Formats: sequence, C-alpha cells, structure tokens
Amino acid sequence: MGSNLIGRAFESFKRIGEGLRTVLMHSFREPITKTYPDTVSQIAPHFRGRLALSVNPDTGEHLCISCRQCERVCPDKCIEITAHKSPETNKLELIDFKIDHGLCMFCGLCTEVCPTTCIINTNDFEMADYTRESLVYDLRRLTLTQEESAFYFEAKDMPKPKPKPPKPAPGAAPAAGAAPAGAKAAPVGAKAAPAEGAKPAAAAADAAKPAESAKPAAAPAEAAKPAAAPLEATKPAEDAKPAEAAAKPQDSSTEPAKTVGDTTAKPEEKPTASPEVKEAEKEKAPEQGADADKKEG
Amino acid sequence: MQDQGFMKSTIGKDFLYGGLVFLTICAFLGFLSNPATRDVIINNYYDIGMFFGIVGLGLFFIGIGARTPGVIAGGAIGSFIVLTAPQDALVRYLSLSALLFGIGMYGMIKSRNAVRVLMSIELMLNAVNINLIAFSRFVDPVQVKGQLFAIFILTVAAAEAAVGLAIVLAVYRNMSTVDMNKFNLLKW
Amino acid sequence: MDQYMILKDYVSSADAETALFYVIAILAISLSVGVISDRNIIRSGFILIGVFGAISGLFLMLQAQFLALAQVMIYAVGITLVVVIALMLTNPRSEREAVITEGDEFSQETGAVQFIQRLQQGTPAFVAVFSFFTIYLAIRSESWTPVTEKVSTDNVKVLGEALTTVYSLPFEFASVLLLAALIGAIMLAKAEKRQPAIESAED
Amino acid sequence: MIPNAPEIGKLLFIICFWICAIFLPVWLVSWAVGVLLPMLLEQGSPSMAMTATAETLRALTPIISVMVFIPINAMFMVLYERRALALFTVRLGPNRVGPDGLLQTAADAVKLLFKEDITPRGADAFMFTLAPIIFFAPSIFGALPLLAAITNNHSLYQITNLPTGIFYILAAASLPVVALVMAGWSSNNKYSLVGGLRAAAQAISYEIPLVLSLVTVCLMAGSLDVVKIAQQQDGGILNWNIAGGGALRGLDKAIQTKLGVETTPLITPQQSSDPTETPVAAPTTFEEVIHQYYPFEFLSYISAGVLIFCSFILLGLYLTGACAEINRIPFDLPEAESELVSGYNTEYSGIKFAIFFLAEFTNLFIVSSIATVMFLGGGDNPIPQWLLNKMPLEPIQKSLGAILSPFINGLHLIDPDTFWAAFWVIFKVYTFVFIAILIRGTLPRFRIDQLMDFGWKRLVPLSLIAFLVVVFARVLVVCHG
Repeated sequence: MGSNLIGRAFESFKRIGEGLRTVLMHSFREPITKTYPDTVSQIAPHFRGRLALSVNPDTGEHLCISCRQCERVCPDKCIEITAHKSPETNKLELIDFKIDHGLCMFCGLCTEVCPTTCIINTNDFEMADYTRESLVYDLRRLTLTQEESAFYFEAKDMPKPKPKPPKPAPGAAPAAGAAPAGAKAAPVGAKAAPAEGAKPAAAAADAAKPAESAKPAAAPAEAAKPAAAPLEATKPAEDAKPAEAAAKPQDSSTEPAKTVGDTTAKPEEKPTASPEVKEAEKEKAPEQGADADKKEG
Repeated sequence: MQDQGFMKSTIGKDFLYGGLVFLTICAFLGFLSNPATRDVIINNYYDIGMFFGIVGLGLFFIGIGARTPGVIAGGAIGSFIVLTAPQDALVRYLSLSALLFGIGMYGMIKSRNAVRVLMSIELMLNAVNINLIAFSRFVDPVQVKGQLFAIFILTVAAAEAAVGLAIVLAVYRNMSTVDMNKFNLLKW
Repeated sequence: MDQYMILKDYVSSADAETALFYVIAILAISLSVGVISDRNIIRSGFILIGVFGAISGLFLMLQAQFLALAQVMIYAVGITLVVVIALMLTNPRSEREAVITEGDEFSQETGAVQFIQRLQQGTPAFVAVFSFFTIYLAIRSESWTPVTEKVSTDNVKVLGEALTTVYSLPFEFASVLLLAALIGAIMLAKAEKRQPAIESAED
Repeated sequence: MIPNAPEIGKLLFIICFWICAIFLPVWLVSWAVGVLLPMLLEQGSPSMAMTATAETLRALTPIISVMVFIPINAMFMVLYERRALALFTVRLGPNRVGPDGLLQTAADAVKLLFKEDITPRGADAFMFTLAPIIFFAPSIFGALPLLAAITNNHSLYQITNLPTGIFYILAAASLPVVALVMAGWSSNNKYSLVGGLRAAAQAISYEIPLVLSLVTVCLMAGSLDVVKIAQQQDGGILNWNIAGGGALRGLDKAIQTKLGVETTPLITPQQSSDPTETPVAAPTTFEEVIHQYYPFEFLSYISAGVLIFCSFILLGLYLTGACAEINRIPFDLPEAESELVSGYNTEYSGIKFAIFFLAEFTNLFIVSSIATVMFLGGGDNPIPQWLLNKMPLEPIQKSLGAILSPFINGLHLIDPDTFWAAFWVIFKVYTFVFIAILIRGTLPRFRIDQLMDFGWKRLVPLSLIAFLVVVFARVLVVCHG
C-alpha cells in the first residue's frame, strides 16, 4: 500500500507537471483571437447574412418578378411584397418590397425558392440600429448595386441571369433605388476580409470590371467623360446616386454625368453610413476613397 | 411529560426560591447588623452601595419597560466604570474578568439554545484567562506562569467546544431540537 | 529602535493605557451582553468572535502576545465552526420564538406568589450578579502589591522553555486530552447509517 | 522564432509599467511621510510637539505605504492574471482600454466604485456590511511584519518587526474565514450560504498543513521572527530555506574558504547571529569546514539531502494550503461560478464587491511574499557572495554610487540595500504569482469530498511526517538557527 501510495503520488505529480508544461507551452502560440471591429475574418460565400435583392450585374435591371414565392415560404412572415399589374404590359410590377430583419431568422428559405435568384443572403451582419422600425428594410435599402450583385453572383457561383431586352426607363428605376443600399453594402463587402489581404476587395474590383464594360450600354452619356480607368470602375454607383427619388427614373437616365460631383444629395442618401465605414472604404478601395475625397472636396 | 416531582411542581419551586431570597436577605441584614462589619462596609466598601444603586436603577428601568439587554449592558458598563475607576490596574482587569464571568454565567443559565450555552461557557473560560494573564503580568512578570495556565485553559476550551458540539449534534439527531428545555429525558 | 522611544513612552504611559483599557473593556462588556441577548443565534456567534477579539486586545495590553495571537487564531476558526453548526442545527422560525431575555408568561396568581415567580425568573440574573459580586469583594478585600518589573519582550521563549521542561507532563496530558476529545467528538458526531430520514427532514 | 513574441512582449511591458506604477508611489509616499516631512518638521521648529508629530509620522509610514500599495497592486495583479491567462489559452486578453489594455483594470475599478451598492431584502444589513471589512482588514494588518522582512529591516519599517512575526501573520490569515461565513450567511441567499459553509470547511482543513509547514520552517530557522528568518538566509541560494533550511550552508562556507573569500560582504552584511555560532578557531581548509558543518560524514550528507527534499515538500504543502486559504483555483469551491454563481459574493455589488476583490488579490500577494520570505530568502540576492566577488561588478557599483550619492546621503531618497532587497522580493513574489496563475490555467476544480480527502488524508499526514523528519534530520547537520 505504501509503495503504491508513493507511486501514485509521483504519478500524479508527473501528470500535473505535464499539464503545467502544456499550458505554459501554449503561451508561445500565436493567439487565435481576432480583434473584431478592426479585423473581420473571412466570411464564407454562403453565409446567411442580411437579405438583399440583386440586380442583373450586366444590365442593372431588377430581377424580382413579384412572384411572391418568398413571401409565401417565409416561416416568420417577414417579407411583404407590394406589386400591381401594369395595365400596359399586363405584367406584375414591383412597387415595394419590405423585409423586417427584426423578425427574420435567416433560414434562407426565400433564397432557395426564388426562381430568378433575386433575393440572396449577403455577407453583411452588422445591422445594429437604434430603433426597431429601422430594421424594416424597404426596396431602396434592399436592392444591391450592379457590382455587388456581380460579386455575389460570382461568389455564390450562381448562373448569371439573361439580360432582358433593353428597356431604359423601367430598368433605371431599380438601379436608382440601388444606390443608397449599395453605398452601404459595398464597404461591408469590402471590409469582410482585410485580414487575409484584400482578396475579396480585389474580387469586388474584378467584379466591377464587367460593370464597367457594361456601362456604356446603361449610361452612354458617360462614355464621353474623360476620367481615369480605375475611377470609371465605380462610376455607375456614383452615377446613380444623385437620382435618389425612385419616382423620377427619367431624371437619372437623362441627367448628364456632371451630377457626379453634386454633393447636395449625399447626406440624405447615406444617413446610416458611419465614419468607420468610410474609413474602411478608403483603406480597402483606394479608388473609391479618392472618389469620395473628390466628392467631399 | 407531566412530571409531578417536587421540583417540577410550582409550589416546590416557590418554596425553594422564596427560601433562597429569604436567606439572602437575612444574611445581608445580619451582615449589616454587626456594627463592626457595618463600619468596615461603609468605610471601605462604599462601592457596594453604588452597586446596589445601579442594580436597583436597572430593575426600575426594566420595570418601566426598557429593553433588558440594553439595561444589562448599561448597568454592567456603568457599574464596572464606577467600581474600578479609583482602583489600580490589576483590580481593573480582575473586575473585568469577574464581570465577563458573570455575564457568561447568566447566559449559560438563561439561554435555551444549547449552542448559545456552549458560547457562554467559552465566554466564561475566556474571562478566567483574562484573570490568569493579568496575574502573570502584574504579579509574576518574569516566569509567566499565568500564561502557561492560560494555554492549558485554551486547550481545555477547545476540547470542551469539540465535545460539546458533538453532543449537541447527537442530541439534535435524536430529538430534532437544540432547545435546552426539551432535554428532559434525564430526570431527577 | 530608539527613534520610537517618545512614541513608546507616550503609548505606555498610564493615561493612555487606562483609556485604551476602558475602551476595550466597554467593547467587551457590551459585545458579551450582545452575545447572550441577541435573538439570532448566528449573529450572537459572530458577536462572540468580536468579544474574543476584544479580549485578545486585552491580552496584548497585558503583553501576552503569544496568547493574544493564539486566541485570535483558535477562536476565530473555532467559533466560526460553532456558528456553522448552529446554522445547520437551528430552525430560524423556532429560534425566533426562543428569546432568552424575556421570561415565560406569568400565571394569573397575584400577590406574593407572583412576586416569588418573578423572583424565580430572576434567578439567573441573581446568580450572575451574586457571583460577580462575590468575586469582586474577594478581589477588593485583598491588597495587591503589583510587581513593577517589566515583562520581557521575549516571553514566547520563556513560555516555550517552560512548556518543554518544567511543564512537559501537563503539556503531554493536555495533548492526550485533546486527542481524547477529538476521538470522542468524532465518535459522538458520526452519523449512524440507519438514519437518513433526519437529514432530509432538516429542511 | 516564437510566433507569439509580440504578445509576450506586451505582457512584459505591462508588468514593467505597472510595477513602476506600483512601487514609485509607494516609495515616494513612504519617503515623503517617513523621511522628508519629519525632517522638515524637526528642522522647522524643534519643539517637543513637533518631534512627537514627526515620530508619529515615522511610525505611520508602514501603514500608509501599505494603504497606497494595496489598491494599485490589486489593479496590476488582475490585469497580469487576465493577460497571462489569455496567453495560456491562446487568446489576447484585455487590449482596448489604454494602450494594449494597460488601463483596463483602472477603468474597472472606477466602474465598480460608481456602481449601485445593493443590500438584498431580508439580508442582515449590519453583518452584510461588516463582512467585506473583516475580510479586507487582515490583508492590511497581516502583511505588516513582512514589511520589515522584505525591506531588509529598514529603519522606517522596524516598527513592524514583531518577535512573533510569523505567528501574527498566521493569526491574521485565519480571520477571513469568519468574514466568508458572515458574508454567506448574511446575504440571505442559499448559494451564498453554501459558499460560506464550504469556505469554512475548506479553510479549517487546509489551515493545518499550511501552519504545520510554516512551523517546520520556523523550526529549521529556530525563530518566529520573520526578519530573523530572512536575515539568516542571506548570502546566496545555498543559504535559503528552500535548500534544506541551511543544510547547504556548510558547503557555502567551505567553498568560501577554498576560494579564500573571508566573508567580506560586497552588498549585504553577513548575518548578525553568525559570530556566536562559528567556533573561535576558524577552520582553514575545505575538508575541515565540511567536517565542521557535517560532523557525521555520511549520515550528515544523507540528512542534508533529506532536508532539502523535505523543504521542497514543505514549499509544496505551503503553496497548496495557501491556495486553499485564499480560495484560488483549484480550491475555489466557495466561489465556484459554475455551481454556486460565485458563492459568498453573489449578492455583493459596487464597492463592497470591490473590497472583496481587492482583498482576494492582496491575499495572493501576501501569500506569495510569505513564501518568498520563508523559503526563498526574502530580499536576498540568489547569486552567492563569493560568485559576486568574482564578477567585475565593482566599477559599475562605484559609478552608480557616484551618481546616486546626493540622493542617498542628502535626501535619503534611496537606500541601496533596501532597493536591491525590494527588487529581489518583487521578482520572487511575482514569480510565485505567475505560478499561481499557471496553476489556475491548468487544473480543474476539486469536488468537495475530494478536497476533504486530499486535505485530511494526504496533506495533514504528509506535513506531520515532514515535521518529524526535519526534527530528526536537523540534528545531524549544522544549520543556521
């Protein structure tokens, strides 16, 4: 018994020493903590974040066909679609699209059921706000820009929608609505993974390239504008921005590109965009930052 | 549970206590009736008068409805200060020890909770310790024998507390109470 | 060390000592009255620790450092144990009824019988006062001649030597007593296995 | 090379910063109260009252310096613990408030002070308020004898040099149990009550091995006086109590004789009790000295080895018991978060909770400094004297002395002995604290029956055996004391 006791004592000392050594050795490893607001780890492409409505990345026209399948399938009943049948074309036309993100549980059923892959989950998860009402996103805040749509289409590996026959007036309406949401969502998408280098940002820039190529078709007036190529990449978003009123789609298409420099509309359009977002925007996408500087100046 | 022994009956208790009171009064009066002792008392033990005055005052206050603990504490402190203020240090310590001993004894007799009885006994033992250490300080400061005895008393107190607590536990286990008035299995 | 002489002289002067003594004495007396009169047994346990603290202060004033510290060390833990056991044994509701400083209800008798009953309820007080007074008279009737010698600061050494040489036999007896008390306490307090019902009936 | 080097560097920086932040104020305050003010008072108007005031100030210096020290130290130790635990668990730890989280705990302290102080309904309000005070008071007063020991018996701290120092510390260390039971009971909360009861049971069980191990060290040293115990261990690691309580002192002396270093101290003076011990005719050769200190040749060598082994066991026993006394993991049953929602301090908030928190970390510091004084030689330099003499330190010392002499001799701002003693004490104490944190990061919590078994069936017999072995082995070797 005695020797057994002593043996057990030594055994337990050995074990404890082993444990202490292991723990001490852990202090030489690199910490796995991410300092979240500074660095956001890479988010998987199929991450189920905030819902959004994508547009055709090539043409910029809205993909929603008002079929209401998402509204029906939603377990939380957080989607509310307002549409009417256009007397001219005898087709459903989208008037408003509301998603209450306070109710949404991010199950992703609506994205699966959507026939046109219009409603998608974005990578945005920072939706904190001061009121419950501001969690109800309307069509304007939901709709993505062209570049973002392109980015998500590529990231999620979804087939690109076929462009509808060109139809400037209705097509520009959603694009105009997309502007503010895009202004907010783009930085987030760019912010998503700066730790591993600016890969997604680069992807976003890549995704913006087709938009650039498609731009002359959407807004031919801009082709004449003498500007640097990287600056051009972000033009459509900036272009659409001044035309914040969805009720006046004609203005946006007819107004010349000089309104890019118009800063009067900006405060109304980006009420929720925080300075940090702007910072991140400047860091991750210098061309955008330059653009923003230009706007502010 | 109705015990009809002599001590249990009210009449018997009355006789006993009445006799005690009578004897005390007689002894005191006899003490005073002797002129020699009376002189001695009046000359030397002036403090007796003060003491009885304080006790009477305390009884008066209790009579008019003061809270007993407050009266006891006030009376004890007052009588202690009055009695010992003109004395030298040794007598002060000894008087304090006597007073604490008296308080402990009161608690031991009066309390109904066995644990409190144990506490009172500890208090009495400590009072004795003060006594011994005061002697060792003022009478025998070189070979501190009083402190030695105090150490032994500490030992005894520890043993007493341990055994006492064990007994209380055992009693509680059998009777589900620690009320001293209900420990009446052992009769006369 | 001599830079503290002024301070030391002041502290050990008679006035300061007397004042300190009375402060501690009043503390001890009032706390011990609190011990026997507090309605809550657990509170009175904690107050008892205060009494012992005051008494150990007295020991320090009497220059018995070893005993003062032993007092704190033993009683702080010992009385805490008593308190813990009191906690486990007392039912707060029944404890609230058992107030020791209030007497039982008086009978309806009048006159001499009631007076005697009152007296008989005053017996504890009488005994306590009587014992205090007897001791006090005994103290006063003797004329003490205090020795003016200073207590040696190293009296722990004196104690230790006395305990291991002259008083080694009582010391051994004390340890045997402690051992016996330990074993006895364990035997008394050991729960018998056939009584699990009481444990559950406790709460 | 080391992937985590920046984090370790940050931790080291925090330690250095905070140690400066702790000890500079303590040093300045104690200098101002103990040296400067009395000096000014006495020079200003040399009256009796002024002298008395000056003496009072000097006598109050230890308590004032402790009062300055405790809160800042607790703030540092909380941060230290959090950062070090973060290192062990591959995290970052607090890194937001101030540069690299340097001020995190200061902010926490401010927050705690301004929080609402709630007394729960049905609680015994008086006891509820008294409990943190009783918990905190021993950590101020209990540490006082250590001050004299760790400052090399500096004249300002001499007043705390008690003849029964270690006994005083132990008495003070037994008091917090009362406060824990009191807090647990008065909170009117079942979790708190269970925590308090556990605290009582645990403290009583583990006090025995703790006290026995320290008593054994006192037996080796032959004194209860912490200053004496610390001074006995002067002169390098071979004299420390961890090396058998002076069992290797003969070896130390023998090496000195061989090297011809005739006990000429460079920094620290040789112990005062030494001349009475050494015989008149000093031995001259290595073998003679060895024979003098180890008179029974082989038996003595064996018992020296046994003593060294025993002193390691004693250190282990002490650390275990101390861990249990101050309720640290793996003995933190009274405040087990997962079972008792932090036990006895469940109901506490605001400044009362802050006091509990403060006292816990102060207790950790005190326990570590007791270990330092009793086992690791207090403020002693671990490098032996004869080795120091071999090193080319003299020019450095001379230049340092030339620079610092106005501070040393004019303002009495620096006492070099005390400075070095404090340096080594700080180093050793925070090493013990680090070990405590490492243990906290490693070991899981005991179950209550395992705790009791371990305490009563393993530690108590082990401490008794160690005591007996030391008693017998010490006869065969000439140790100090």
